[in-house]
Amino acid sequence: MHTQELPRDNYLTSGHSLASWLLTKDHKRIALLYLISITAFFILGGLMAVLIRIELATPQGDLVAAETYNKVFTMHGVLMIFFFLIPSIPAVLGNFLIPMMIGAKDLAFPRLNLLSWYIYVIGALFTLYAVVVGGVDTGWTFYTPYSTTVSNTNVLATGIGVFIAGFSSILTGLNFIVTIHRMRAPGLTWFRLPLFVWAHYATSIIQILGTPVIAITVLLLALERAFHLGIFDPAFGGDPVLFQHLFWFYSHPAVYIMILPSMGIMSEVIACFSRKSIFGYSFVAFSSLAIAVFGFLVWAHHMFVAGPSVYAAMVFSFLSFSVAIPSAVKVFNWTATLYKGSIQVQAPLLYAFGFIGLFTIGGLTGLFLATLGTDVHFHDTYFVVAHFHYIMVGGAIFGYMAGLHFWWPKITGRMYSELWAKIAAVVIFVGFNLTFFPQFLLGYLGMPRRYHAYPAEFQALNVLSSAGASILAIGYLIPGIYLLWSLTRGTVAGPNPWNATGLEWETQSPPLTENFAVTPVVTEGAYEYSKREMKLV
Amino acid sequence: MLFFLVAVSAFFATVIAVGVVVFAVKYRRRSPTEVGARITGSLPLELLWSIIPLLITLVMFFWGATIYYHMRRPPTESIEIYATGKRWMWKFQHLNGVREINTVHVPLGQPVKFTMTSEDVIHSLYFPSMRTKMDVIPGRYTTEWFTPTKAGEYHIFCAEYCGTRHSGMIGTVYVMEPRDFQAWLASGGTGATSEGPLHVRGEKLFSDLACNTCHVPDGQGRGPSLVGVFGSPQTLADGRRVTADPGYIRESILIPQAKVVAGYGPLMPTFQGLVSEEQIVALVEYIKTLRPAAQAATRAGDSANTGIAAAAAPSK
Amino acid sequence: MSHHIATKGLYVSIFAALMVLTAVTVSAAFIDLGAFGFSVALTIALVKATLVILFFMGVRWSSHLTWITVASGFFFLVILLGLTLTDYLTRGWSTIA
Amino acid sequence: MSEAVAHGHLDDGQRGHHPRLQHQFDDLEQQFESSKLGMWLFLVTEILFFGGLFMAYTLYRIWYYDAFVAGSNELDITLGALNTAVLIFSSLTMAMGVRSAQLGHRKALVNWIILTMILGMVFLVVKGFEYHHKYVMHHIPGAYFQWDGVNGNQVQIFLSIYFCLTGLHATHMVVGLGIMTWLLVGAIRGKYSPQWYTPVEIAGLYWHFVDIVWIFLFPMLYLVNRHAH
Repeated sequence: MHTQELPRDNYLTSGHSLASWLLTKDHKRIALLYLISITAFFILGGLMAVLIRIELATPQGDLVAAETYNKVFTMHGVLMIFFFLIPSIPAVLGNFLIPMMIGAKDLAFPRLNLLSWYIYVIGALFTLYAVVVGGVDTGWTFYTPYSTTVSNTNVLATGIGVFIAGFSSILTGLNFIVTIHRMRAPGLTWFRLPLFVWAHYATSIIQILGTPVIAITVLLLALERAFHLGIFDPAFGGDPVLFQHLFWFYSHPAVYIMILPSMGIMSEVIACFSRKSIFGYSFVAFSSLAIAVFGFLVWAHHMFVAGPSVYAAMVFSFLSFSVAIPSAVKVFNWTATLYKGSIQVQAPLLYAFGFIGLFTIGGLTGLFLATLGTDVHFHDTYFVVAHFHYIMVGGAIFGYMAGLHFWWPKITGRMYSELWAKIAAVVIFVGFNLTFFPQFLLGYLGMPRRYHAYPAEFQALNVLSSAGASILAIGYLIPGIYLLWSLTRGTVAGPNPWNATGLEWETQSPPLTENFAVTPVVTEGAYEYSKREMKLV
Repeated sequence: MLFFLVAVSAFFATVIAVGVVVFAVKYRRRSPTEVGARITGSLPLELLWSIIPLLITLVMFFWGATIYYHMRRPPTESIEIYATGKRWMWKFQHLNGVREINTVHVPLGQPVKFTMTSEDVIHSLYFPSMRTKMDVIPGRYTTEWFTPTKAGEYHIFCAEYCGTRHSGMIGTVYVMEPRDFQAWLASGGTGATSEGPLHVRGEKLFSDLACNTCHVPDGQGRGPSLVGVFGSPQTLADGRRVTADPGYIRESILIPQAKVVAGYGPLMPTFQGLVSEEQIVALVEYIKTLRPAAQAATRAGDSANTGIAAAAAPSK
Repeated sequence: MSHHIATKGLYVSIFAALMVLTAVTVSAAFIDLGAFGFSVALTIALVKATLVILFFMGVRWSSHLTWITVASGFFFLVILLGLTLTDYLTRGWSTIA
Repeated sequence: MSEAVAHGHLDDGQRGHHPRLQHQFDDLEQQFESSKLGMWLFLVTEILFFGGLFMAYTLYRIWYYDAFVAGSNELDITLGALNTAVLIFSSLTMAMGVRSAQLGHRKALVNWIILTMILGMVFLVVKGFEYHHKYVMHHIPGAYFQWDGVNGNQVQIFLSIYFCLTGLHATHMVVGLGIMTWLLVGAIRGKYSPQWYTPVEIAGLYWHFVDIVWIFLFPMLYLVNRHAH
């Protein structure tokens, strides 16, 4: 069917100098810049996680000092959240694919896109500086007054890093919204858009509306720390809990910045490998928007035991359940999509199945935390740790892996080893569950999070968790190897190895710098697999 | 409640997992050119799987909210204990003046209420076996309560990250038979220290700090009389009404101008930095004892040995 | 490109209205309006902002998308303030001695 | 799913490339609308950026009203009102500038931009005098803060919020002046035309937004219960 060589002209071959990469305005090259940087932070954050799990294998806290341990889990959180998860899917896959999916030559603001990456790098450098000169020990939540009056670690540099990186996220979201509104190919109406694009639209709304609030909050934190303004300081009559309100106004929706793009990937992958229209397209599309909007109404469920008003707690609990519904609707629709499909379980779909399983558990355990009566016990225990890892790793990272495997042939033009990809998916899935399921039980038994040492009765489950983590670590190494291997040795993929619909598959792999030789015109919906003739691949 | 949540979760997780696996096997691709059936959706199904989860979550909400409401309202007959968090220890004070560090003794079958604050950062007083916790926040009082149902020793954890030795900020709660508890309390506590009842210490402070020069009992001083104030509604200069609870008294000592009682000028100086949290607690307890003469007679001795008196009350 | 071009007269009259409203809000601050003082000041500020947005910034002649964008900014600001205040304003309701 | 026709290219060929048309757009109108939407989205971001401080302001105003009254009455209402007038006037000159660009009046555009910049600088100078006064009075929050009356700590919270809000606003003004300088250079060189004046339009949006922020800051900070004093 296809040639054994990659197309001579593509975005990778359009320039080979360092400047052609560092000054590029091509969204695809910028996506790769992001891919490299976030992978670096994933590795760094992962090493921190390894250290945490080794430390917790014994109850005494004997590997590293308490102070070091606190810095390690803080940096694990800061790096993974602000420098890996938040930019991961939007800045890499979204950046690469949105213009292609809507038939555009680039994002609306290519220079702004490049600027976003530089802003991200500058923010990252501040944070890395903080790590190098001694770290920071406030937890990624930076709660006042600990962060403002007590901690003698590098809170300022880290805060500035997060503040700066926030603007990268804002500008990316802004770029996406404008692009999706203004740059769609002729005939590409809103209800013909791939659900990946809908999901990113919803994500961008959160980035635009939420991120500025964390920016001002972190700025106030820095000013408070530097000048003792009193805004969060009880000694002046300030309220440290106000910080929590402002912090979670962003940081709860931020979870949806991580998970919504992943949900978008689910819709693409499941439709493609079952060769079927997404069940309930408009429900899946609008549930993304519903999650984005409702996500802003629930933040104080992180504060049920922070002495809030009883009545406010009830309001926020009630609203928290409202987010569960659109999430559930999505999961049901994906499952229903499989019904009477033509299903081939290839690596991306295997990761997608992992996503569905883990996200379902993560979502359902979220109900335990939205329920006021049970949250009082579970709050700030390992139950919460397990819950959000099921969402952020089981959800966001499994989605990211599914997407990376799905579009890898498009990005690089080459196929990876299908067998190894499946092995890795299984190893990661098993390792993940072994790591984090015991943590639900630990939380139920009452083990608080952020504990350097713990009572001996919790050891068995912690050992189990640490053992799982070592499997998980190996699981992550495998894709690193076969994906790199595929760059030079992989078979040439051709424009559309999966027989997928979607404009991005209409052009060559790797694509041209301008994506399409001629601007495509769209005449039908996103997932018309039943109308298509499948080619043998 | 927990069982209900686990059951609902297990049910839905199973339905989804089984659905995915069964579909993946049953509808596996049988020829390379095969495509899926043309099914785009079903409104009845969408409504079904929106409304059923909605109803289930509503049950969760009301059930959970009811429990929470109950958890946030300590019974009036509770035994009172003051707790102060400080990096990295828990200080407890019983009303009769017995002090404990990182341990607290409570009687079986009696509701116990903790009035808590912090001297530095936010902590969280967590009794995992009692299934309750509440953040301990500098600058204000929070409360939590429980009724122990089984004698024994249980963990106390700090659940809100508070710095280097956060994981060392742990302790033990000893649940004792009421009789043993009374004996323990009366003997001044083993391993604990006592400096006399809190309200007595408060009375001394009240004159040492010269509070009594303005807050004279007949209301003719520059500040309002404090007799009968505790627990009663106060009208403020700007028309707002507040209840004189421990939190209000604490704020009025530290930020006197925040809520000035109607009829008095904003004259009181702040005692920020001049009194410790423990001294404020003593003052609160003293102010509690200031009752109009008629009431004071009927409740004589009530607060002098509150711990014992309350412990003798019928348990709930 | 064909965009709406407002007349000089319109801009000048908006400017005049803004100046008058500024004078009104300053004088209102010197009158004891009790609890309404802040509402009056806020309302005047909102009217002024609306004038600037509609005319100087040309939203009056812009697409629905611009209207929605502007509205969403203020909507989420209200959510931030409003939902946070549900906590602070109702804390006193459950006070028990 | 799609049939490829040489849609974009045909159009481009017919209309001819304007030198300001970037490659990813089909025409100038699309480019203009995209930039404008982008700027509006950025301003929405800005609303919520200031929103965090508005929240702090609202809470502490409710809690420590007397301290806010005392703090507010320390501010110079004359200078505050003057600055309000200056900024509103600068909004008018900016709007007139955009109008000149739409009409292709190059000289007028240059003049309006210069006038807008002068007004912006007047605002900053006045603000500088106010800050200086606060410095002399030791009313800047921090180690050297002094307050003779009651509620010193809470007045400091008010003044902290005052400095954060006005400081952020002034920062936006400085950025705005930078944008204006860049705009001025372009205007002098005759870069803008009725066909393409996108930078003028979006810089104008930014400038008006900064004006709107001040329209709220003025009553919030300067006008808290003035009648009592």
